[in-house]
Amino acid sequence: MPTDGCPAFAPAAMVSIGVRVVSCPARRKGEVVLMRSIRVLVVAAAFAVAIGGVASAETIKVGVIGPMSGPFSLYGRNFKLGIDAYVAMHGKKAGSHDVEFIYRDLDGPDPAKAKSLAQELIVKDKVQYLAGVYFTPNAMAVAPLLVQGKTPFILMNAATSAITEKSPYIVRTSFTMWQNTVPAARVARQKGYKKVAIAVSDYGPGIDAETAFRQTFEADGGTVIESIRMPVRTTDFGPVMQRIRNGGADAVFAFLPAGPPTLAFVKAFIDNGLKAAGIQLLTTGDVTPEPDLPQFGDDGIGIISTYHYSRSHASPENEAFLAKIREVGGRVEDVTMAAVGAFDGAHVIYKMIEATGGERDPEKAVAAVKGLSWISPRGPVSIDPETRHITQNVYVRSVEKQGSTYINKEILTFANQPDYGLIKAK
Amino acid sequence: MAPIPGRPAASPRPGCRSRGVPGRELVAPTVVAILGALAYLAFPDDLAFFTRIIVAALFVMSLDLVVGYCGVATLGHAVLYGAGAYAAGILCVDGLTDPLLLIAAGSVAGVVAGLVTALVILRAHGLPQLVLSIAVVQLAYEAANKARDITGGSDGLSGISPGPVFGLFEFDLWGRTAYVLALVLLIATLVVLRRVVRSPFGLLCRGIKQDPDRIRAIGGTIYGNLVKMYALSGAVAGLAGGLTAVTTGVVGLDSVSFEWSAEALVMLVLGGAGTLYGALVGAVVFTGFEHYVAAVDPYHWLFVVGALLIGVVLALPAGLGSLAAWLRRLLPQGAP
Amino acid sequence: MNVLLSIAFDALAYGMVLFIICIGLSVMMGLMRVINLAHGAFAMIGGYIASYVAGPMGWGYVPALVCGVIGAALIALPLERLLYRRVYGASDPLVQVLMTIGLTFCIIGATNFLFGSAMRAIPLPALISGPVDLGVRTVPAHRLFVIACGVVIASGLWYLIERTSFGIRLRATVDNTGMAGALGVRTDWIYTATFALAVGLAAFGGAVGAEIMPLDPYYALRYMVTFLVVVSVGGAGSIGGALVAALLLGFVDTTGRYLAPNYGEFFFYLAVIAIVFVFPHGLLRRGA
Amino acid sequence: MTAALEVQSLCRSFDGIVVADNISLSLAAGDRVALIGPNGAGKTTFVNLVTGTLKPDAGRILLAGVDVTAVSDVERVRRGLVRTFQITRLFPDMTVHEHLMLALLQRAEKTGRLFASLDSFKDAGAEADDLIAQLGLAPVADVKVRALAYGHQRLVEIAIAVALKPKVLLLDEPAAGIPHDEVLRIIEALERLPADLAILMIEHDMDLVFRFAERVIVLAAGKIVCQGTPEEVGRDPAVRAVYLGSYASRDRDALGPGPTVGRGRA
Repeated sequence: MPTDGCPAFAPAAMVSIGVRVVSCPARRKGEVVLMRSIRVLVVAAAFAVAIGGVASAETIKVGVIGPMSGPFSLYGRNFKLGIDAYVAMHGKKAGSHDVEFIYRDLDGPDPAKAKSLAQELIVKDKVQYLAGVYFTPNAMAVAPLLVQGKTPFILMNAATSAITEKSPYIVRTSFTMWQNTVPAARVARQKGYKKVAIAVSDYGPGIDAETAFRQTFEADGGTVIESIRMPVRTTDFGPVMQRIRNGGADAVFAFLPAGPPTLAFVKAFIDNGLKAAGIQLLTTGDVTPEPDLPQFGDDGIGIISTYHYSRSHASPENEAFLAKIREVGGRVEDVTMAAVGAFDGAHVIYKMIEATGGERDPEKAVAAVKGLSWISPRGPVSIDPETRHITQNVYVRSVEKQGSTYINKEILTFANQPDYGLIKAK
Repeated sequence: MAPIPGRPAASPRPGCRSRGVPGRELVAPTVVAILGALAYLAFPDDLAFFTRIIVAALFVMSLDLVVGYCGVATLGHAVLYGAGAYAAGILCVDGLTDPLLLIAAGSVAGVVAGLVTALVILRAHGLPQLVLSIAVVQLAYEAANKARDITGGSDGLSGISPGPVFGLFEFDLWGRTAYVLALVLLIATLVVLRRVVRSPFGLLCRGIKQDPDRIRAIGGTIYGNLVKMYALSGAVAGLAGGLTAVTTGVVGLDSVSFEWSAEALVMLVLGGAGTLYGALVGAVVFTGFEHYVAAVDPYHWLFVVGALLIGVVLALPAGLGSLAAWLRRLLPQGAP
Repeated sequence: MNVLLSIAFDALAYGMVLFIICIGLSVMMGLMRVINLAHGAFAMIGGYIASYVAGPMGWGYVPALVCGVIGAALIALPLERLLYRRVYGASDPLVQVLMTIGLTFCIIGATNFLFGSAMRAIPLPALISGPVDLGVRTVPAHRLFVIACGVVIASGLWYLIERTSFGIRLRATVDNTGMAGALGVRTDWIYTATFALAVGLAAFGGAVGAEIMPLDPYYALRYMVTFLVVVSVGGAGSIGGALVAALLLGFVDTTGRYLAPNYGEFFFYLAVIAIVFVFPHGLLRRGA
Repeated sequence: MTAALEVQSLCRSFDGIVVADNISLSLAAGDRVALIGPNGAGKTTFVNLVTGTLKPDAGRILLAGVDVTAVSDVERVRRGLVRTFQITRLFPDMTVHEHLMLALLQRAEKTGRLFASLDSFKDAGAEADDLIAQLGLAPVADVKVRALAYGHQRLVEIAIAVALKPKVLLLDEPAAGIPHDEVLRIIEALERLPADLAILMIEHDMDLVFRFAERVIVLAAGKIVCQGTPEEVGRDPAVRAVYLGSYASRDRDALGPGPTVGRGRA
């Protein structure tokens, strides 16, 4: 039992699971007041008795929060695809328990709503695990609830390093900006670029990327001649390109969140003659997600990116994963890193359920996956026991045309990369 | 006063008059209190959601003060809300943990933001005013994004963990403390604002909205009074912001965004601008509708919400609040 | 000097796209006195139709533009009859705001449903894709095309409004709808035609400008503010004002992004505040 | 005794068109003066100059001997210079009673009170009721003015002006736009105005002018062309020329003591 939570309420959380059977239906009816008071009594009685929580072969619920609508809905749907694929592959049961995933829509960064959704999932839907979450502020809002709610949280996307430090119950199966950017700086030096211009979106992950690249690149003896933070809403990159060109860089390192600006950025890079002038575009994989590559067309060929997952990754695990995606009705063209983050997240959740035997025991659950390693569709991965973040290969890829489709072709591997962001902080 | 010569004031007051009924001001707050208490008892698992509705309601009422009562066109009201949220959040991270003090600080910050906003946007009217308000909120958003060291930038300001209310009631997982606190603040605000909109000042502001030149012709000033209303509106918006910072523990850039401002305006017009009642109804209906439709069909709820807005415009141009007013007319009047 | 030319070129291209899209909104707001927040949604419809015609259907770029314009106008006209008519000149502009935001939501929802949430490009013909070396600097050929389109549209509109009988009737209706009606101008027809023209221009701008303002279902919301700002700064209903405002704001935005990219948004909105303070009734309407 | 209102050599032009050409006039307490003139003579401009909504190019305006030329319109109202509007300018969504409360509380400088209920201002309430009763508006006291007949609205305009207890009152066509038989009620209302109030009335309805005014000033093209008692003015050939010149045949009998002549106004 954790000592840093609120002791008065902590047992009640377990009790609620116990009495879930009693409470459910007739929720929205008008005459509920009496029912409520009866229920309060039942809860109070159970409160006294069921201190240890009740474990039986019942359904374990997992609440998944993600952008199911809005500009980022592709990634919310990817969460669902990844989870569905995992369930299709490994069955509905983890150990002896059925697992049920409940989805909630949160279309943008809105911490107040994130907290209220998480609270609702824990309190009302009685989920034993939380998962998903695309945006950092939303993850930050959920973090303080976890200890009190005794709920582990498997983060399937939000990529700011500090999140896992906000609660001991957070495990991340996605990536961090630092993790993917440090190899980008290394490969830039290896390829012999001396002068690099950095262009990033002016928000948290962008600044993480900028810092990571700058520090690594300069430590390796390179020069960053210019560092531009572009407003997130910018879609006209002509001036930025012109500035970079005038600065005389050998290569450009760029980070923008996936979405319409990336297309405009790549177009502007080509159309302002930077590609023709022999300047190399180097990015994290966020700029070149597979669903966007057809929109770049031939212009995109040759962009080098570093990322932890490519759809074209050649491994039996990835093939099996993509086959399952098709089987559950998804389109392989839509698969991004979010689907893999969710797939591996589901794996972690299954392992947690097996380890706890279905009981609500977050300490045990998290302890069980620390150091866990397996072969993911992205390659070999493991959960770092210190940071509770996933350690994984980061691949250097180049956009190429294969038949009629465009792929991120892996050309180099940086094996077992940790989250450099947290290592730096320590 | 000197009596005006002529016939004595003989004509008797017409019988059933709305003005002068004692205690009438307390009807709406009482209704809200009862509904709030019922909601607490009937849906104890939804309190976090209800708290969010109350925050929205406070914010929309604040917006109503300037849009509905003064006729100011603004799509930048989140500046006031965000100022309150960030002020409370930053103070809490810096060690001030009393939730009520934090909310009060948020309210003060809201007043300051209101004054600054008023200074800029009251320079113009109509569409240019709307555009000025957009410019102000975008600047505030960018400033909050740039000041990462203080605000946390786009990652949000986290680590806000206020102490118990009155040193007694911890913020719990069920959101009970947060909900009760929010409900009490809502009722208190409602009592105060009902008073304000029925005060001489409220009357003057309604006049300013309908015809500012006419107000000047009876010797009333415009600018100073609008600034004053903005300050009051800032106090309420800042209160809402502070409340959200205290109850959610995170403040994001969304709290100073154009989107949040626009959403509040949509809620206000949906409910009916110019009555506090409309503001309440709009906030509850929009937030509730969004919540439940999004839960049923997270992929296409936006279409349904859009259809709702169009439907309301076509069927009830004065907002959903007018539906309630229409119903109320059908019911027998209570007190004479 | 080189820098200045460089900025001027980018600014001109960006400003022209803004102008093409915004001019329709400006006329609509001047004539029908309707704050049409769904204007960006019509631009988006044009862009999506063009991307579909040029992409999956493979008809080529010019037919794509034509289809985009006509398609958007055809979609918009029933909406004008069924929805907009009810809120023209509404005593409370907030009602217009509510309805047009609702319409925008619906269009976004429908686009998302039909085309998915991923972004869309409109394939360009070889003639106007890729870089062109102008000696001073390399410029995207597409931007030259956009600038040319802007010039053609500005002069075409000027001719339409100043030199044709439609223009005369349009101006009369803008000045005084009642009087124009009394003089035998069929004002409801003028409204419909103007609406179609405004939507057509928006659609054209959405399609032509897709390289600078890429298409996705949230295009309609993302640029709503920008369009509103341009129209307001230029003064609703003024073609010259819209042109000057689009170019000026395009210039401020581009310059800010070139010289101080980290503070780009600040420049833009500070400029907006300054302009509204100095010209509260629009750039080309002093005093009053 | 200092004049309640004194206007000295007021000039103003718009884009080269002179709308006020060296106008001087003076009103003592209790004066009843009418300002008449054809359309476009500059009457409303003159009112706007006096109230301060327009700034004069030259000339001075004195209220009770104090130069107020540089004083804002709002401040002039507070010093006792009040006007009514030619086209009714009321607050459509307020009741008659609310209009009067607003005016009375504004006069008492109590409109800044945020947290006091309107109902707590019993004196103002009673005064409002008195005024309403005097003007025969009691049956519609709690009706929003947008639902009132136009004649009633004109009475509300006058009631507001009275509530402000002015020293000088500028009535801009108080009878404009109402049927002739209702003009009587306006006249009744005007006749009950305090005797020591200086009133300048701009009017087309000659019935009203002849019943009300002791002195008539005729304005044409921004200039005072003549002034005197109604009878003197009626006989003045210059006045006839002015009216006939600008009205052609339309208002031929404009200055005769006959029935309404204001019908030409849109």
